[in-house]
Amino acid sequence: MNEIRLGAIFVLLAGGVFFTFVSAVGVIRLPDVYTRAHTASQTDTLGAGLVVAAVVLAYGVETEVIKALLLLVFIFITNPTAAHAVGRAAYEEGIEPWTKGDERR
Amino acid sequence: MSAVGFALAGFVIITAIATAMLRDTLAAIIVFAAYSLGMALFYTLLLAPDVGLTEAAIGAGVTTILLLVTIAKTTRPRAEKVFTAINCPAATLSVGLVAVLLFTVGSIPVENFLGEATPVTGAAGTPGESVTGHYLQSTYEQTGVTNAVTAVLAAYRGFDTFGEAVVVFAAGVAVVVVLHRGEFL
Amino acid sequence: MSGSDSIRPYTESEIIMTAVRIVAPFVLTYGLFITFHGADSPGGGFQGGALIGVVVFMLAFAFGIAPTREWVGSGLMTALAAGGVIVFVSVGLGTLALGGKFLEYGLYEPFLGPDATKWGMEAIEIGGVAAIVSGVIMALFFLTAAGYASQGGEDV
Amino acid sequence: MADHTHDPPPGGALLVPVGESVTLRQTVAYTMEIAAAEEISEVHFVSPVAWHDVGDVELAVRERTQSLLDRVSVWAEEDAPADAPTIHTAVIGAEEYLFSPDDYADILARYADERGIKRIIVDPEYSPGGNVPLLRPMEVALAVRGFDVIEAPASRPVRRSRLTRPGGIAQFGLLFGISFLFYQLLGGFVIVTGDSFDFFYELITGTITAGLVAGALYTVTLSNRIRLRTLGKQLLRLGLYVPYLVYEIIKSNILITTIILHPKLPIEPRMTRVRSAVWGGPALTTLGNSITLTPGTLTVRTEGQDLYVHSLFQSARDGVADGALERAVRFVFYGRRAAAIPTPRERGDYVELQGPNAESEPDAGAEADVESEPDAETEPVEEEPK
Repeated sequence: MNEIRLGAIFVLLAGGVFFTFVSAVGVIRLPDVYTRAHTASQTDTLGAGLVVAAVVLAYGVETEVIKALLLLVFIFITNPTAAHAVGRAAYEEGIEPWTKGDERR
Repeated sequence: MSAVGFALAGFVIITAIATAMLRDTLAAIIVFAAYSLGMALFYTLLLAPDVGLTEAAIGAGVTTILLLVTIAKTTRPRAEKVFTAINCPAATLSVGLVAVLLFTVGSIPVENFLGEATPVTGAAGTPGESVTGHYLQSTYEQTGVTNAVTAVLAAYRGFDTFGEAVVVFAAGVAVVVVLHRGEFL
Repeated sequence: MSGSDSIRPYTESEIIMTAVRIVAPFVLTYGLFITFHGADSPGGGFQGGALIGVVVFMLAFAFGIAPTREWVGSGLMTALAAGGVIVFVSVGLGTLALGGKFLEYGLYEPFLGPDATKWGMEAIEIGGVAAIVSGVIMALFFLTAAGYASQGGEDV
Repeated sequence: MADHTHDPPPGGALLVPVGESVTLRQTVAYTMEIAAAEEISEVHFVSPVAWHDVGDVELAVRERTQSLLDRVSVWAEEDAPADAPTIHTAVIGAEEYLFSPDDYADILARYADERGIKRIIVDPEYSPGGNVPLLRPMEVALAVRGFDVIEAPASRPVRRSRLTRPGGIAQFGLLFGISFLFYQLLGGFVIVTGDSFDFFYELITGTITAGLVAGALYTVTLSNRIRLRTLGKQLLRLGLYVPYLVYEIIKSNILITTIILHPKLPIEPRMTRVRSAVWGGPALTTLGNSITLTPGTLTVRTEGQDLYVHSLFQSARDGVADGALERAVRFVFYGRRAAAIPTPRERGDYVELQGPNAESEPDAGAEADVESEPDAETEPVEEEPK
């Protein structure tokens, strides 16, 4: 039982790290501010979610679990809002989104 | 220190150098926020969550916002180059100063002229150790408070904290004076 | 941007405003929690005060700096910053008046019971440090955002 | 400090520094109004240009500035009164390195002094150094040099909801309860498990905190339109919605991961506009943030019920056009019957602003016509200068 739990925690943590890493790769590879805002916030959300899930599993039933879940709730509210704020600021500045065939990187 | 600690230390040092060297003020501010976040994690790793919390709230949060508002109100100098040139004498002086401080405050064990290793501050048998131990042992019975950091701040070093709080207040008043405003608005 | 005859109005984002409306009370509660629990867990007046100030920053970014400044009011910031210093000094001088040393909380035991030291520290953390820090942080933000007074620059 | 090398023109003269700005047209109109009212004989539109860009870029900058000035003089002639003042345009600062507000003020002051101009009108949105905000320091610097600086009353209108809304005891009570509960949650419910000191301490500090939070924010956080029954039902349905959202997030996360790690990076980003069938802050925010949370789509701007969604690839766009999330959000906020609704594409509420299917001006992505009509369903808005 304990081994299964440990394995699950490991898998969740690895998944979280993987998605966070992919998001970092995306920020470097994607061409403009809008597409980068996509990956910077979104892949992060799942990464953080998986890590919090690992924390929940590691603690078992305690008040810390409620706090971890609350953390997840706030990430889900604030993370997309931050991405939206970035995209919006770019749009207000009049930055045109990159389209296919545009050489600008 | 663990591998995570070394990685964090490297991150903090790189961001600190980048902050000093970037010519674009906005970029420097953003890197500085990353530096503060790294420092906050570092403090937490070194079991000083109080300091970590302060660093995260003040360093990464408030300072960044205040600096951003400042460049929004004044100028953001444009830069032709990404990095500023290193001022070699100044850099040498800073590194030398840091090295001297590290040895004198006892962060690094060195051999003195008798060939004995000078103890690191806070290590067993040094005065630092006895003070730390004293606080950790007697804080609860003397003050009834379990967080020794708060006890040191508010009780043992209460007068210092008072001075610190007045400095914060004075900083606010100074900004009022500098901006020629008659009131806190 | 071409010189179009009509100007596109600057609309604050509904999403940001609503998110801030939802998150603000939780951040404020957390800031006060940290302030009140500095004695037993990580935290204290500096950290809590900073978080309390940050709530105002959040509102200012979502709803505009000028309306938020009006909503907060200069009186509150002055009261917090100056009042904090007064509270801190009073607690310290109180012990002097009782014949002890500056901030010798133990002397409050006749009034506050056996936990007098703890209550005294709470008083300076909450009434003193947290108030000063939150008041000064808000004031610094609004002052910097408003710029020089000599140009009559009130619009932000 | 203005030493006059020339006599001022008989009717007086105005100097207007110009550059790309949203309120340039209004500033020109205002200047000509002043000129007409006070019978000014000369108006100078001057564009300070910093030659940071060396080499072949310089020519492009010069041409762009010249065409801007041409446009300005055309506008000025449109607005000119019968006895028109002479209009001069000039590019200045070409040979200098302009950096600080003082540099800009210096060259403007030199230009003005050479022609005996005493009054300067500035455009409130004008920022000489591109995205470098210099205006206020520059105004101060000019005023210090003894000029009469007027800020044109042109401003970009700002529409925003009020910070506070009317609220009563119900809002206060609800927020008090939420805050108190959250406070105890943070404390790990020591109020229940701890000793008597803990009980009193948590009770007292919790009450103070909740009182402060509710007192400070009850008009900010909650509107007077809340009804507890509706709110409870909505929260319950939100509980059903979250697993669905998480499923969607995981699904599209895997998709976007393959795309990011794909060597060819097969993306086709495009801006789209969806007129969503939800209204009010919370519902719109839930929808907008759900769209952002689902990788591949990013809510960039909201205008009333219009959501400007930037999407990374076609299947993400189809998801928005088919309105699955919209339907789910309608279910959360208005109940099951409201969920049955045609998709945005069927309603004709889905528009691609870029790409082959682009609706209007193909290259106008960022500056597409986004004129807003005041919307009946949005929050009360107020007009105020930025």
